Amino acid sequence: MAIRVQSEDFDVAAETKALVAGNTNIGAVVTFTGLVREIAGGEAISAMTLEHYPDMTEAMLAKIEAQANDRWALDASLIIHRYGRLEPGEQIVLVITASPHRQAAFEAAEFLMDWLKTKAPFWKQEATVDGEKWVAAKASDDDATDRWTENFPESPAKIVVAKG
Amino acid sequence: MAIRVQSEDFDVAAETKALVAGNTNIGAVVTFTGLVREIAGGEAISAMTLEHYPDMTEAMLAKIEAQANDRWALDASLIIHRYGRLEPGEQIVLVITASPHRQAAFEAAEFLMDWLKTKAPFWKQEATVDGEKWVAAKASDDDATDRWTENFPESPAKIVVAKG
Amino acid sequence: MELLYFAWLREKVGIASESVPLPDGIADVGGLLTWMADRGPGYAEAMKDLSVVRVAVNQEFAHSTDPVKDGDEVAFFPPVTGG
Amino acid sequence: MELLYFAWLREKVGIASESVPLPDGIADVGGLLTWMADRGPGYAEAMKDLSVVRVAVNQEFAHSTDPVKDGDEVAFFPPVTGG
Repeated sequence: MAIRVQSEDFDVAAETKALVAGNTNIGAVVTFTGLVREIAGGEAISAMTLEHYPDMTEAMLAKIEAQANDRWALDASLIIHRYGRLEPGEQIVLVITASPHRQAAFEAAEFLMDWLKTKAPFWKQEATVDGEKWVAAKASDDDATDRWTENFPESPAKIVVAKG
Repeated sequence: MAIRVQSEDFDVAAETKALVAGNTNIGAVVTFTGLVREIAGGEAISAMTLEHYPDMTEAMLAKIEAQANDRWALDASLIIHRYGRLEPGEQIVLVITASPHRQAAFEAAEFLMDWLKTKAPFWKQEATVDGEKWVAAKASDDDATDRWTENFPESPAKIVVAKG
Repeated sequence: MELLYFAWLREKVGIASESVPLPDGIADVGGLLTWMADRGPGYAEAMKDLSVVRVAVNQEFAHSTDPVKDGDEVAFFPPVTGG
Repeated sequence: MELLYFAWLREKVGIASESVPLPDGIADVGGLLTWMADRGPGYAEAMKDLSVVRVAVNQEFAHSTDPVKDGDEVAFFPPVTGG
Protein backbone atom coordinates (compact mmCIF):
# COMPACT_ATOMS: atom_id res chain seq x y z
CA MET A 1 0.00 0.00 0.00
CA ALA A 2 1.15 3.48 -0.76
CA ILE A 3 -0.27 6.87 0.10
CA ARG A 4 0.61 10.08 -1.70
CA VAL A 5 -0.46 13.53 -0.60
CA GLN A 6 0.09 16.07 -3.34
CA SER A 7 -1.20 19.29 -4.84
CA GLU A 8 -0.88 17.99 -8.42
CA ASP A 9 -3.69 16.19 -10.23
CA PHE A 10 -3.48 12.43 -10.78
CA ASP A 11 -4.11 10.07 -13.71
CA VAL A 12 -6.36 7.18 -12.63
CA ALA A 13 -5.51 5.07 -15.68
CA ALA A 14 -1.74 5.44 -15.30
CA GLU A 15 -1.90 4.72 -11.55
CA THR A 16 -4.07 1.65 -12.12
CA LYS A 17 -1.78 0.34 -14.82
CA ALA A 18 1.28 0.75 -12.62
CA LEU A 19 -0.39 -1.14 -9.76
CA VAL A 20 -1.77 -4.04 -11.75
CA ALA A 21 0.74 -4.52 -14.56
CA GLY A 22 2.12 -8.03 -14.83
CA ASN A 23 0.23 -9.44 -11.82
CA THR A 24 -2.11 -12.13 -13.19
CA ASN A 25 -3.17 -13.08 -9.67
CA ILE A 26 -5.40 -10.00 -9.72
CA GLY A 27 -9.00 -10.63 -10.76
CA ALA A 28 -10.67 -7.47 -9.47
CA VAL A 29 -9.68 -3.82 -9.50
CA VAL A 30 -11.82 -1.15 -7.85
CA THR A 31 -11.12 2.55 -8.19
CA PHE A 32 -12.84 5.34 -6.31
CA THR A 33 -12.39 8.90 -7.48
CA GLY A 34 -13.75 11.82 -5.49
CA LEU A 35 -14.55 15.01 -7.39
CA VAL A 36 -15.31 18.58 -6.32
CA ARG A 37 -19.05 19.21 -6.74
CA GLU A 38 -20.38 22.54 -7.89
CA ILE A 39 -23.20 22.41 -5.34
CA ALA A 40 -22.34 21.41 -1.76
CA GLY A 41 -24.86 21.53 1.07
CA GLY A 42 -27.31 23.38 -1.21
CA GLU A 43 -24.88 26.19 -2.01
CA ALA A 44 -22.92 26.89 -5.18
CA ILE A 45 -19.20 26.81 -4.63
CA SER A 46 -16.60 28.36 -6.91
CA ALA A 47 -13.63 26.52 -5.39
CA MET A 48 -12.47 24.46 -2.45
CA THR A 49 -9.21 24.64 -0.53
CA LEU A 50 -7.83 21.62 1.30
CA GLU A 51 -5.57 22.03 4.31
CA HIS A 52 -3.77 19.04 5.80
CA TYR A 53 -1.37 17.77 8.49
CA PRO A 54 1.20 15.77 6.52
CA ASP A 55 3.18 14.22 9.39
CA MET A 56 0.05 12.75 10.91
CA THR A 57 -1.15 11.26 7.60
CA GLU A 58 2.21 9.55 7.24
CA ALA A 59 2.11 8.32 10.84
CA MET A 60 -1.38 6.83 10.37
CA LEU A 61 -0.55 4.98 7.18
CA ALA A 62 1.24 2.00 8.69
CA LYS A 63 -1.76 1.25 10.91
CA ILE A 64 -4.40 1.52 8.24
CA GLU A 65 -2.27 -0.58 5.92
CA ALA A 66 -1.93 -3.31 8.55
CA GLN A 67 -5.67 -3.27 9.20
CA ALA A 68 -6.59 -3.49 5.53
CA ASN A 69 -4.14 -6.33 4.93
CA ASP A 70 -5.33 -8.24 8.01
CA ARG A 71 -8.86 -8.08 6.72
CA TRP A 72 -8.55 -8.59 2.98
CA ALA A 73 -6.28 -10.39 0.53
CA LEU A 74 -5.03 -7.38 -1.40
CA ASP A 75 -2.46 -7.62 -4.14
CA ALA A 76 -2.03 -3.87 -4.33
CA SER A 77 -3.60 -0.65 -3.14
CA LEU A 78 -3.00 3.05 -3.47
CA ILE A 79 -4.36 6.23 -1.92
CA ILE A 80 -3.77 9.67 -3.41
CA HIS A 81 -5.17 12.76 -1.67
CA ARG A 82 -4.73 16.26 -3.01
CA TYR A 83 -4.42 19.48 -1.04
CA GLY A 84 -4.57 23.15 -2.03
CA ARG A 85 -7.13 24.93 -4.20
CA LEU A 86 -9.46 22.84 -6.39
CA GLU A 87 -12.33 23.86 -8.65
CA PRO A 88 -15.62 22.03 -9.37
CA GLY A 89 -15.04 18.97 -11.53
CA GLU A 90 -11.45 18.53 -10.29
CA GLN A 91 -10.29 15.29 -8.74
CA ILE A 92 -9.72 15.33 -4.95
CA VAL A 93 -8.99 11.78 -3.92
CA LEU A 94 -8.21 8.39 -5.44
CA VAL A 95 -8.36 4.94 -3.88
CA ILE A 96 -7.40 1.85 -5.89
CA THR A 97 -7.60 -1.70 -4.56
CA ALA A 98 -6.64 -4.90 -6.39
CA SER A 99 -7.42 -8.42 -5.22
CA PRO A 100 -8.03 -11.89 -6.61
CA HIS A 101 -11.76 -11.46 -5.81
CA ARG A 102 -14.28 -8.67 -6.20
CA GLN A 103 -15.70 -8.60 -2.69
CA ALA A 104 -12.29 -7.95 -1.11
CA ALA A 105 -11.52 -5.21 -3.62
CA PHE A 106 -14.89 -3.47 -3.06
CA GLU A 107 -14.80 -3.75 0.72
CA ALA A 108 -11.21 -2.59 1.05
CA ALA A 109 -11.89 0.44 -1.17
CA GLU A 110 -14.92 1.40 0.94
CA PHE A 111 -12.96 0.87 4.14
CA LEU A 112 -10.12 3.11 2.94
CA MET A 113 -12.57 5.82 1.87
CA ASP A 114 -14.39 5.67 5.21
CA TRP A 115 -11.04 5.93 6.93
CA LEU A 116 -10.06 8.96 4.85
CA LYS A 117 -13.38 10.68 5.57
CA THR A 118 -13.20 10.30 9.35
CA LYS A 119 -9.57 9.81 10.36
CA ALA A 120 -7.22 11.38 7.84
CA PRO A 121 -6.24 14.93 8.84
CA PHE A 122 -7.62 16.98 5.95
CA TRP A 123 -9.96 19.96 6.16
CA LYS A 124 -12.04 21.48 3.37
CA GLN A 125 -12.88 25.13 3.03
CA GLU A 126 -15.44 26.10 0.38
CA ALA A 127 -15.59 29.42 -1.41
CA THR A 128 -19.21 30.54 -1.83
CA VAL A 129 -20.78 33.89 -2.72
CA ASP A 130 -21.02 34.52 1.04
CA GLY A 131 -17.27 34.00 1.48
CA GLU A 132 -15.11 31.13 2.64
CA LYS A 133 -16.63 28.46 4.87
CA TRP A 134 -15.07 25.50 6.61
CA VAL A 135 -16.99 22.31 5.86
CA ALA A 136 -18.53 20.61 8.92
CA ALA A 137 -17.94 16.89 9.43
CA LYS A 138 -20.89 14.56 8.88
CA ALA A 139 -22.11 12.13 11.51
CA SER A 140 -22.96 9.75 8.64
CA ASP A 141 -19.24 9.45 7.88
CA ASP A 142 -18.51 8.37 11.46
CA ASP A 143 -21.34 5.85 11.19
CA ALA A 144 -19.86 4.51 7.96
CA THR A 145 -16.52 4.00 9.67
CA ASP A 146 -18.10 2.36 12.71
CA ARG A 147 -19.32 -0.55 10.59
CA TRP A 148 -15.74 -1.78 10.19
CA THR A 149 -15.01 -2.26 13.88
CA GLU A 150 -15.91 -1.52 17.42
CA ASN A 151 -13.11 0.10 19.39
CA PHE A 152 -11.23 1.40 16.41
CA PRO A 153 -7.81 1.94 18.02
CA GLU A 154 -7.18 5.41 16.68
CA SER A 155 -10.75 6.62 16.94
CA PRO A 156 -10.88 10.44 17.05
CA ALA A 157 -13.13 10.45 20.10
CA LYS A 158 -14.68 13.61 21.39
CA ILE A 159 -12.65 15.34 24.05
CA VAL A 160 -14.43 15.55 27.37
CA VAL A 161 -12.91 17.97 29.85
CA ALA A 162 -14.20 18.54 33.36
CA LYS A 163 -14.84 22.25 33.74
CA GLY A 164 -13.42 23.44 37.05
CA MET B 1 -27.29 3.55 -18.02
CA ALA B 2 -25.78 1.78 -20.96
CA ILE B 3 -24.61 -1.77 -21.48
CA ARG B 4 -22.21 -2.86 -24.19
CA VAL B 5 -21.37 -6.45 -25.01
CA GLN B 6 -18.34 -6.65 -27.25
CA SER B 7 -15.33 -8.76 -28.13
CA GLU B 8 -12.99 -5.74 -28.25
CA ASP B 9 -11.03 -4.52 -25.23
CA PHE B 10 -12.14 -1.32 -23.45
CA ASP B 11 -10.36 1.77 -22.12
CA VAL B 12 -11.46 2.48 -18.53
CA ALA B 13 -10.09 6.02 -18.55
CA ALA B 14 -11.78 7.01 -21.81
CA GLU B 15 -15.10 5.47 -20.72
CA THR B 16 -14.96 7.23 -17.35
CA LYS B 17 -14.14 10.55 -18.94
CA ALA B 18 -17.03 10.25 -21.39
CA LEU B 19 -19.47 9.47 -18.54
CA VAL B 20 -18.38 12.18 -16.14
CA ALA B 21 -17.25 15.03 -18.39
CA GLY B 22 -18.97 18.33 -17.68
CA ASN B 23 -21.24 17.02 -14.90
CA THR B 24 -20.20 18.87 -11.73
CA ASN B 25 -23.07 17.27 -9.80
CA ILE B 26 -20.93 14.12 -9.61
CA GLY B 27 -18.86 13.76 -6.44
CA ALA B 28 -18.03 10.06 -6.57
CA VAL B 29 -16.99 7.72 -9.37
CA VAL B 30 -16.46 4.00 -8.78
CA THR B 31 -15.01 1.69 -11.41
CA PHE B 32 -14.82 -2.07 -11.20
CA THR B 33 -12.63 -3.93 -13.67
CA GLY B 34 -12.62 -7.72 -13.81
CA LEU B 35 -9.47 -9.38 -15.15
CA VAL B 36 -8.69 -12.92 -16.29
CA ARG B 37 -6.59 -14.62 -13.58
CA GLU B 38 -3.81 -17.01 -14.45
CA ILE B 39 -4.85 -19.38 -11.68
CA ALA B 40 -8.54 -20.22 -11.30
CA GLY B 41 -9.80 -22.81 -8.84
CA GLY B 42 -6.22 -23.91 -8.17
CA GLU B 43 -5.47 -24.65 -11.81
CA ALA B 44 -3.37 -22.71 -14.29
CA ILE B 45 -5.35 -21.51 -17.25
CA SER B 46 -3.91 -20.45 -20.57
CA ALA B 47 -7.08 -18.71 -21.81
CA MET B 48 -10.78 -18.31 -21.23
CA THR B 49 -13.62 -18.21 -23.73
CA LEU B 50 -16.85 -16.37 -22.97
CA GLU B 51 -20.10 -17.43 -24.62
CA HIS B 52 -23.23 -15.28 -24.26
CA TYR B 53 -26.91 -14.82 -25.18
CA PRO B 54 -27.08 -11.28 -26.52
CA ASP B 55 -30.85 -10.87 -26.89
CA MET B 56 -31.42 -11.81 -23.27
CA THR B 57 -28.76 -9.38 -21.98
CA GLU B 58 -30.49 -6.60 -23.88
CA ALA B 59 -33.90 -7.63 -22.59
CA MET B 60 -32.69 -7.66 -18.99
CA LEU B 61 -31.09 -4.25 -19.16
CA ALA B 62 -34.21 -2.13 -18.80
CA LYS B 63 -35.14 -3.93 -15.58
CA ILE B 64 -31.76 -3.73 -13.95
CA GLU B 65 -31.51 -0.08 -14.92
CA ALA B 66 -34.88 0.68 -13.34
CA GLN B 67 -33.91 -1.15 -10.17
CA ALA B 68 -30.56 0.62 -9.84
CA ASN B 69 -32.14 4.02 -10.43
CA ASP B 70 -34.97 3.34 -7.96
CA ARG B 71 -32.42 2.54 -5.31
CA TRP B 72 -29.64 5.03 -5.84
CA ALA B 73 -29.21 8.57 -7.12
CA LEU B 74 -26.97 7.83 -10.08
CA ASP B 75 -25.82 10.49 -12.49
CA ALA B 76 -24.39 7.94 -14.88
CA SER B 77 -23.49 4.29 -15.15
CA LEU B 78 -22.01 1.94 -17.69
CA ILE B 79 -21.52 -1.80 -18.04
CA ILE B 80 -19.19 -3.34 -20.62
CA HIS B 81 -18.88 -7.13 -20.84
CA ARG B 82 -16.58 -8.84 -23.31
CA TYR B 83 -17.10 -12.19 -25.01
CA GLY B 84 -14.81 -14.47 -27.00
CA ARG B 85 -11.29 -15.63 -26.17
CA LEU B 86 -9.34 -13.80 -23.44
CA GLU B 87 -5.91 -14.46 -21.96
CA PRO B 88 -4.71 -14.00 -18.36
CA GLY B 89 -4.33 -10.32 -17.49
CA GLU B 90 -6.96 -9.26 -20.05
CA GLN B 91 -9.98 -7.21 -19.04
CA ILE B 92 -13.34 -9.06 -18.97
CA VAL B 93 -15.86 -6.67 -17.50
CA LEU B 94 -16.21 -3.02 -16.54
CA VAL B 95 -18.77 -1.33 -14.33
CA ILE B 96 -18.70 2.42 -13.76
CA THR B 97 -21.10 4.30 -11.48
CA ALA B 98 -21.21 8.04 -10.83
CA SER B 99 -23.23 9.74 -8.11
CA PRO B 100 -23.18 12.84 -5.95
CA HIS B 101 -22.17 10.64 -2.98
CA ARG B 102 -19.76 7.80 -2.44
CA GLN B 103 -22.07 5.30 -0.77
CA ALA B 104 -24.49 5.30 -3.70
CA ALA B 105 -21.66 4.88 -6.19
CA PHE B 106 -20.10 1.98 -4.25
CA GLU B 107 -23.38 0.19 -3.61
CA ALA B 108 -24.64 0.55 -7.16
CA ALA B 109 -21.36 -0.79 -8.56
CA GLU B 110 -21.52 -3.82 -6.25
CA PHE B 111 -25.17 -4.38 -7.11
CA LEU B 112 -24.46 -4.31 -10.84
CA MET B 113 -21.52 -6.71 -10.45
CA ASP B 114 -23.62 -9.10 -8.35
CA TRP B 115 -26.30 -8.93 -11.02
CA LEU B 116 -23.78 -9.68 -13.77
CA LYS B 117 -22.38 -12.64 -11.83
CA THR B 118 -25.74 -14.30 -11.19
CA LYS B 119 -28.22 -13.07 -13.79
CA ALA B 120 -26.47 -12.00 -16.97
CA PRO B 121 -26.33 -14.79 -19.57
CA PHE B 122 -22.57 -15.32 -19.95
CA TRP B 123 -20.66 -18.58 -19.58
CA LYS B 124 -16.93 -19.03 -19.10
CA GLN B 125 -14.91 -21.91 -20.44
CA GLU B 126 -11.31 -22.21 -19.22
CA ALA B 127 -8.47 -23.78 -21.17
CA THR B 128 -6.24 -25.82 -18.83
CA VAL B 129 -3.58 -28.45 -19.47
CA ASP B 130 -6.36 -31.04 -19.05
CA GLY B 131 -8.42 -29.41 -21.80
CA GLU B 132 -11.37 -27.06 -21.86
CA LYS B 133 -13.63 -26.84 -18.82
CA TRP B 134 -16.86 -24.96 -18.27
CA VAL B 135 -16.70 -22.92 -15.07
CA ALA B 136 -19.25 -23.89 -12.42
CA ALA B 137 -21.35 -21.14 -10.81
CA LYS B 138 -20.57 -20.27 -7.21
CA ALA B 139 -23.20 -20.35 -4.47
CA SER B 140 -21.39 -17.36 -2.92
CA ASP B 141 -22.38 -15.27 -5.94
CA ASP B 142 -26.06 -16.09 -5.42
CA ASP B 143 -25.65 -15.17 -1.76
CA ALA B 144 -24.10 -11.85 -2.75
CA THR B 145 -27.08 -11.09 -4.97
CA ASP B 146 -29.58 -12.11 -2.31
CA ARG B 147 -28.45 -9.26 -0.08
CA TRP B 148 -30.06 -6.76 -2.44
CA THR B 149 -33.58 -8.12 -2.21
CA GLU B 150 -35.86 -10.91 -1.32
CA ASN B 151 -37.99 -12.12 -4.21
CA PHE B 152 -35.80 -10.71 -6.92
CA PRO B 153 -38.30 -10.66 -9.78
CA GLU B 154 -36.12 -12.30 -12.39
CA SER B 155 -34.40 -14.71 -10.06
CA PRO B 156 -32.97 -17.67 -11.99
CA ALA B 157 -34.60 -20.19 -9.68
CA LYS B 158 -33.83 -23.86 -9.90
CA ILE B 159 -36.18 -25.77 -12.10
CA VAL B 160 -38.14 -28.42 -10.24
CA VAL B 161 -39.88 -30.96 -12.43
CA ALA B 162 -42.03 -33.78 -11.17
CA LYS B 163 -40.65 -37.03 -12.59
CA GLY B 164 -43.45 -39.09 -13.98
CA MET C 1 -41.00 -22.39 -31.16
CA GLU C 2 -37.30 -21.57 -31.22
CA LEU C 3 -35.08 -23.57 -28.84
CA LEU C 4 -31.61 -22.25 -27.92
CA TYR C 5 -28.79 -24.04 -26.10
CA PHE C 6 -25.74 -22.48 -24.45
CA ALA C 7 -22.41 -23.60 -22.93
CA TRP C 8 -22.21 -27.31 -22.04
CA LEU C 9 -25.91 -27.77 -22.73
CA ARG C 10 -25.24 -26.74 -26.31
CA GLU C 11 -22.32 -29.19 -26.48
CA LYS C 12 -24.39 -32.08 -25.13
CA VAL C 13 -27.39 -31.41 -27.35
CA GLY C 14 -24.99 -30.92 -30.27
CA ILE C 15 -26.66 -27.86 -31.79
CA ALA C 16 -26.97 -24.18 -30.81
CA SER C 17 -30.60 -23.77 -31.86
CA GLU C 18 -33.52 -25.42 -33.59
CA SER C 19 -37.11 -24.67 -34.54
CA VAL C 20 -39.74 -27.14 -33.36
CA PRO C 21 -43.52 -26.99 -33.21
CA LEU C 22 -44.93 -26.86 -29.68
CA PRO C 23 -45.24 -30.55 -28.68
CA ASP C 24 -48.75 -31.87 -28.11
CA GLY C 25 -49.92 -31.54 -24.54
CA ILE C 26 -47.03 -29.33 -23.42
CA ALA C 27 -48.07 -26.06 -21.78
CA ASP C 28 -45.33 -25.13 -19.33
CA VAL C 29 -41.55 -25.12 -18.84
CA GLY C 30 -41.63 -28.24 -16.68
CA GLY C 31 -43.53 -30.18 -19.33
CA LEU C 32 -41.13 -29.01 -22.01
CA LEU C 33 -38.12 -30.20 -19.97
CA THR C 34 -39.62 -33.65 -19.48
CA TRP C 35 -40.35 -33.88 -23.20
CA MET C 36 -36.82 -32.68 -24.06
CA ALA C 37 -35.15 -35.41 -21.99
CA ASP C 38 -36.90 -38.04 -24.16
CA ARG C 39 -35.72 -36.70 -27.51
CA GLY C 40 -32.45 -38.66 -27.65
CA PRO C 41 -29.18 -39.44 -25.85
CA GLY C 42 -27.73 -35.91 -26.19
CA TYR C 43 -30.89 -34.30 -24.86
CA ALA C 44 -31.16 -36.87 -22.05
CA GLU C 45 -27.56 -36.17 -21.07
CA ALA C 46 -28.12 -32.40 -21.15
CA MET C 47 -31.25 -32.63 -18.98
CA LYS C 48 -29.92 -35.31 -16.61
CA ASP C 49 -29.39 -32.98 -13.64
CA LEU C 50 -32.01 -30.25 -13.69
CA SER C 51 -30.46 -28.57 -10.65
CA VAL C 52 -27.89 -27.13 -13.06
CA VAL C 53 -30.30 -26.27 -15.88
CA ARG C 54 -31.77 -22.77 -16.19
CA VAL C 55 -34.52 -21.82 -18.63
CA ALA C 56 -35.43 -18.47 -20.16
CA VAL C 57 -38.68 -17.94 -22.07
CA ASN C 58 -38.56 -14.96 -24.41
CA GLN C 59 -35.33 -13.77 -22.75
CA GLU C 60 -36.69 -13.92 -19.19
CA PHE C 61 -35.77 -16.44 -16.51
CA ALA C 62 -38.64 -18.90 -16.12
CA HIS C 63 -39.83 -21.36 -13.47
CA SER C 64 -41.14 -24.85 -14.19
CA THR C 65 -44.74 -23.67 -13.86
CA ASP C 66 -44.36 -20.77 -16.29
CA PRO C 67 -46.32 -21.23 -19.55
CA VAL C 68 -44.80 -21.91 -22.97
CA LYS C 69 -46.63 -21.50 -26.25
CA ASP C 70 -45.86 -21.79 -29.94
CA GLY C 71 -43.72 -18.91 -31.17
CA ASP C 72 -41.80 -18.57 -27.90
CA GLU C 73 -38.02 -18.43 -27.80
CA VAL C 74 -36.96 -20.89 -25.11
CA ALA C 75 -33.31 -21.03 -24.02
CA PHE C 76 -31.64 -23.76 -21.96
CA PHE C 77 -28.33 -23.13 -20.22
CA PRO C 78 -26.27 -23.77 -17.07
CA PRO C 79 -26.12 -21.26 -14.19
CA VAL C 80 -24.41 -18.16 -15.53
CA THR C 81 -20.71 -17.51 -14.85
CA GLY C 82 -19.99 -14.11 -16.35
CA GLY C 83 -18.79 -10.95 -14.66
CA MET D 1 6.34 21.28 23.36
CA GLU D 2 5.21 22.11 19.82
CA LEU D 3 1.57 23.18 19.41
CA LEU D 4 -0.07 23.01 15.96
CA TYR D 5 -3.41 24.45 14.85
CA PHE D 6 -5.42 23.57 11.73
CA ALA D 7 -8.45 24.86 9.80
CA TRP D 8 -10.72 27.25 11.74
CA LEU D 9 -8.83 26.54 14.97
CA ARG D 10 -5.73 27.97 13.31
CA GLU D 11 -7.71 31.00 12.16
CA LYS D 12 -9.12 31.67 15.64
CA VAL D 13 -5.81 31.21 17.43
CA GLY D 14 -4.19 33.31 14.72
CA ILE D 15 -1.05 31.21 14.23
CA ALA D 16 -0.30 27.81 12.71
CA SER D 17 2.20 26.64 15.32
CA GLU D 18 4.15 27.72 18.37
CA SER D 19 6.69 26.30 20.82
CA VAL D 20 5.80 26.52 24.50
CA PRO D 21 7.28 24.87 27.57
CA LEU D 22 4.98 22.32 29.25
CA PRO D 23 2.84 24.45 31.62
CA ASP D 24 3.29 23.78 35.35
CA GLY D 25 0.90 21.18 36.70
CA ILE D 26 -0.34 20.01 33.27
CA ALA D 27 0.02 16.28 32.64
CA ASP D 28 -2.77 15.30 30.22
CA VAL D 29 -4.69 16.48 27.15
CA GLY D 30 -7.67 17.62 29.23
CA GLY D 31 -5.44 19.79 31.44
CA LEU D 32 -3.75 21.26 28.40
CA LEU D 33 -7.09 22.22 26.85
CA THR D 34 -8.27 23.96 30.03
CA TRP D 35 -4.97 25.86 30.19
CA MET D 36 -5.23 26.78 26.46
CA ALA D 37 -8.66 28.36 26.86
CA ASP D 38 -7.20 30.84 29.38
CA ARG D 39 -4.38 32.10 27.16
CA GLY D 40 -6.35 34.89 25.47
CA PRO D 41 -9.47 35.72 23.45
CA GLY D 42 -8.38 33.81 20.29
CA TYR D 43 -7.60 30.68 22.28
CA ALA D 44 -10.79 31.02 24.31
CA GLU D 45 -12.79 31.32 21.09
CA ALA D 46 -11.03 28.32 19.53
CA MET D 47 -11.65 26.11 22.60
CA LYS D 48 -15.19 27.36 23.28
CA ASP D 49 -16.96 24.21 22.04
CA LEU D 50 -14.79 21.20 22.75
CA SER D 51 -17.30 18.89 21.02
CA VAL D 52 -15.77 20.09 17.74
CA VAL D 53 -12.13 20.04 18.85
CA ARG D 54 -9.91 17.03 18.17
CA VAL D 55 -6.42 16.57 19.58
CA ALA D 56 -3.49 14.53 18.31
CA VAL D 57 -0.40 13.92 20.43
CA ASN D 58 2.64 13.02 18.39
CA GLN D 59 0.43 12.44 15.31
CA GLU D 60 -2.03 10.12 17.06
CA PHE D 61 -5.59 10.92 18.06
CA ALA D 62 -5.69 11.46 21.83
CA HIS D 63 -8.36 11.43 24.53
CA SER D 64 -8.59 13.93 27.39
CA THR D 65 -6.94 11.50 29.81
CA ASP D 66 -3.95 10.78 27.55
CA PRO D 67 -0.65 12.14 28.93
CA VAL D 68 1.30 15.06 27.49
CA LYS D 69 4.92 15.82 28.28
CA ASP D 70 7.53 18.33 27.25
CA GLY D 71 8.82 17.64 23.76
CA ASP D 72 5.45 16.35 22.46
CA GLU D 73 3.89 17.63 19.25
CA VAL D 74 0.27 18.42 20.11
CA ALA D 75 -2.15 19.35 17.31
CA PHE D 76 -5.59 20.93 17.70
CA PHE D 77 -8.13 20.79 14.88
CA PRO D 78 -11.82 20.35 13.98
CA PRO D 79 -13.28 16.96 12.96
CA VAL D 80 -11.66 16.03 9.66
CA THR D 81 -13.45 16.59 6.33
CA GLY D 82 -11.17 15.12 3.70
CA GLY D 83 -11.81 12.31 1.25
